[in-house]
Amino acid sequence: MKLIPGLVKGLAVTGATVVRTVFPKRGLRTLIPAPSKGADTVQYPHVKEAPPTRARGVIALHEGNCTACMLCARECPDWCIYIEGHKEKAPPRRPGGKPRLVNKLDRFDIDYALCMFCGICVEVCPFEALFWSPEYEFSEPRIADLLHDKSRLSEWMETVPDFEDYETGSVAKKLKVPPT
Amino acid sequence: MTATESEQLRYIAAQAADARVNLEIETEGMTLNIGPQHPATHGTLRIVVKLDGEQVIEAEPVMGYMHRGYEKLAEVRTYPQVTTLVNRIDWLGSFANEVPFILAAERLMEVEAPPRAQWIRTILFELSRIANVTLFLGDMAVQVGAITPVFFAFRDREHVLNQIESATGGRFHPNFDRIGGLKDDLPAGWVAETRQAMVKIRSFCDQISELVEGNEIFQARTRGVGVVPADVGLSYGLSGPNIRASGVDWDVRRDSPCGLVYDQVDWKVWTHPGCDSFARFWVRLQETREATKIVDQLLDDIPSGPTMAKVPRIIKVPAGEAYVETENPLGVMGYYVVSKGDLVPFRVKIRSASFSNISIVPWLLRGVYVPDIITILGSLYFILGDIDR
Amino acid sequence: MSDLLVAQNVFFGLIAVVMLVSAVRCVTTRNVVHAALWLVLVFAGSAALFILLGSEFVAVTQVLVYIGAIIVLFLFGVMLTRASMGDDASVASEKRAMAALVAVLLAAVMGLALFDSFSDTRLVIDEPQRFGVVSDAIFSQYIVAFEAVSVLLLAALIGAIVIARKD
Amino acid sequence: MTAVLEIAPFAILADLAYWQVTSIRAIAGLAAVLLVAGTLVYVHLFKLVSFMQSRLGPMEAGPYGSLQLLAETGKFLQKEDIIPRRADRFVFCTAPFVVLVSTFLLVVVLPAGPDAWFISNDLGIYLAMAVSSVSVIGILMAGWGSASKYSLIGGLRATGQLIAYELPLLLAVVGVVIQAETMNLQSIVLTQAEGEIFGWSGIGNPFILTQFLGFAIFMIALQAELTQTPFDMPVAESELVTGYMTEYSGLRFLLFFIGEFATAGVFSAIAAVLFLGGWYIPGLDAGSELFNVIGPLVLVGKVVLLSLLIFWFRFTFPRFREDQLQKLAWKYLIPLSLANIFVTAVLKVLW
Repeated sequence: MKLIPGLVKGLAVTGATVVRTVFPKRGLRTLIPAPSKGADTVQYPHVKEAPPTRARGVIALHEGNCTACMLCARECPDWCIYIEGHKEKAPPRRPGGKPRLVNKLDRFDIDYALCMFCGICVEVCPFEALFWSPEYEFSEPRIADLLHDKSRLSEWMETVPDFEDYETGSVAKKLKVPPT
Repeated sequence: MTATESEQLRYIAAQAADARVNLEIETEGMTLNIGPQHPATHGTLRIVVKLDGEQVIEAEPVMGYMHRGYEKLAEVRTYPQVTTLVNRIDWLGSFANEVPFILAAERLMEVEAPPRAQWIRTILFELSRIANVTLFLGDMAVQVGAITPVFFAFRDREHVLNQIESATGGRFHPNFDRIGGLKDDLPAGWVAETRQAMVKIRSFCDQISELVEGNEIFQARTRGVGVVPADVGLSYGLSGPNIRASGVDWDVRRDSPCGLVYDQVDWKVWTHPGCDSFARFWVRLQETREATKIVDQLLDDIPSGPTMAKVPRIIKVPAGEAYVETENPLGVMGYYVVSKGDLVPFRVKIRSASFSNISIVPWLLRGVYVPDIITILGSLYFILGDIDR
Repeated sequence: MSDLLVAQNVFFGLIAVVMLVSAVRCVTTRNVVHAALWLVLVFAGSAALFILLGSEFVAVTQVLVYIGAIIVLFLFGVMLTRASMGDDASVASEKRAMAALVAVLLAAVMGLALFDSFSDTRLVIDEPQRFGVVSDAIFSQYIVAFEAVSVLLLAALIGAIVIARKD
Repeated sequence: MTAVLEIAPFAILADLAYWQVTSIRAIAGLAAVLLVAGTLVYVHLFKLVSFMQSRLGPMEAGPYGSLQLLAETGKFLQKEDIIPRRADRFVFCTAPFVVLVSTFLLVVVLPAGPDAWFISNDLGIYLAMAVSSVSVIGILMAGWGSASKYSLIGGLRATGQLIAYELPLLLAVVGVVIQAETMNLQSIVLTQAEGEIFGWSGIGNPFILTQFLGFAIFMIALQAELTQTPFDMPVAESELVTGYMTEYSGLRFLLFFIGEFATAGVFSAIAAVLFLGGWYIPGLDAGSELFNVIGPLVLVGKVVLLSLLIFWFRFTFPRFREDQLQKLAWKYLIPLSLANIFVTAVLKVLW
């Protein structure tokens, strides 16, 4: 036979949670009820969550780096990236050189209604044109609006954070985010 | 199997002895559909039970409402793409789904991840176990009627999910494992934060054990309900905590730790001789505690070095076949990968734990009462994605 | 006083109509559950009549025992054994004559008994009957009958258990 | 103070016609049921439970979410009133009203002050117990009329449970009745107010002290009568999907919802009257006119306190299985309450 019945212990747990939630303060102000501070939840639209830097929120496009090589579109498991481009003559790199042919991006759409946020496109991009931004508030009332076009994707670039430092013992190289 | 049958008869007799409805009175049987839309089925599992009063005569799980054809999909996806897919099989412990597939592919390619990657893999593996099983601890309480524990479970699971997210970038679907290592290294400060999260999880376990495990009503509801004798469980292919709760000391993590570093830490496999729903709850509670210990020990000495072995940029897996299984949160999960040397696997067979775990449901539900159906389903703990794949 | 009497008569009329209609519906409906529910109205009506007679205790007991327990057991039994929704043709089709005969006999016996004892008595209801009076009557004047009924109920209870438990 | 009250509404009340008094009483009864139910929903269901689970509960509607209940009501009123095709329409539609009527009739016996009562006669607690048993019929009607197996099982379980727990509820009250020598709730309050403990009349004699066993049994049986959690097998969300209420939506679900909380409030009030001294608070003269004003508030305070217990249990414990709760009622509660009656009666005669 146990000393304290489990039922009473259970009541104590929930009771203690009430007290901790309503009176979270310590010290002199213990008796001032402040549930908004004591609760573990946050009032979402008023208080925003700060996702970690690596969070895969939305994909940002650094348009200048994109060469329309189609690698991302091909590797995407659900084919939600649409790219169109054309070749264009660009002025030579050095004065007096030959004019170059560069790939110019006409269309770069990501359909977030299809995207499953796996990050393969960002990973396979050989030219550092795609980045993850932790921004997560881009829900839309109409599903068609989830198709982000080139300009919208470029706007996300501003929200891309710098890559964070690595934990001790790592030998990985810290990448750089190009300035927008 | 005769042992199975006799065990079952004995079990039914024990269940029915005290309150069996008089069989001479003609009663109409009733067929009750539990699911596909039902709070106890965690999704779209359907169980057709034939009832005599409140007693189950026959129960048949109907699966496939959520079948997404992963095995077939995997045949037309490259290896990195498959990693994304299999994430979504057991969505609560999703990192753990990637690992056996990656290990099988690594075995075929004959590469081995560097020690640091193995270490981090194991940590994340255990974190996803915690993320999965904490929810079970709350959910089981909800199944038997207590509402509060599940809020605690969601509250404290958040700490673990935050850690998974800040390391992998994905909260639910990390997609962090790569053939030959990991996608990235850990961010700075992650180790210390994870340690704090483990402290929170331990205090959550204490809370649950006071609020639920020690509760007399909970014990009355779960003890002696859904008894799975060890031989029956094994013959039905139960694995993981479900079979350990029947007293079988079998844990793939300890017995064949391929690619993960469980042999480097000091931990214990918990078993319970009870065989009933309470034992399954108890084993999972202990395993959550044990997982926090494993994580803590692993965090202590992560070796330094690279997280990625040398692998070609375009992955072509040489022809061959490999089967790797790991001890996932829900039980033993295995991938049988057959490659013909292509970019895509020729065939992937997924042995998911829940599918085998609920195969015992018809056997187990015969002769129990309606409320016990829910207790048993809750204690077996399945994830629909893991059943239907 | 006369105002009260008029009100009493009006309400008696209302209650009586409700009771009659429900009683008729109770035996004519083809749905067993509906029959039981009509019976609830009949019992409620008789409870109301008892209140008009000033015997609150009997009225409340009527509600507690008949509506709260007996009808509930009826419904319970009906639902446990046959959960057929909607009308059931087999209800109230056989043995109609027998039932009518029993009903007429019962009505005759009860009517006779009532007329015999109350034919020219005028009930004067000044105030509600107090509980004390009822209990005093039960435990002094009618003690033998009360105990006899108790023993009878106990016997019925034991009998029911014996029938129910075959093992 | 009393002079002020003489000219306050109470003096006017005396000159009103019968129908006026009756309508005032009807409105007061509605207010008593609905306001208390609303208070309980807000204080306990929205806030206390949220705090138990370390969250905040509704915060958006009104200051601190206080108008949430109105928003919810509006939502329920707008919802489509779905009636299953094979349901027994009449039975299905009337069932919530039967449950609600039982609740509203309960409130009439409650005294809220020396002169603030609806009816005050010998029926008292006996009437309350009788009327409360009517709700069972409503629940059975809901369960059977919905043409759903979950509802049917829920209805049957509810009935079995309510029958089983009505007995200990009644028997627990008998102890109080023996001690107070009356079934009139007003007199029970006065007995407690004027009673004394071994010659000390400081706090009167709330029956919770002498009838603690009765109080405990009453609260447990009450929990079961209200089908709150340790005993909520009939409405078990995780298995029967709220049992007999499965098929209800919109207004009719709202009625069940109100019924649930109103009954919790009214029954807590009955418990407060029986065991905690009702509208009386120690230190004041029970005959004082003041109690006509603060009496209802005191009673509501006690109701909130007692229902706090109910909801604390509800949101902490898992539920019993059907056979276990029947066992609890028949094997433990009923013998215990009979023993309680026996001991009370013996002591009453000896004293």
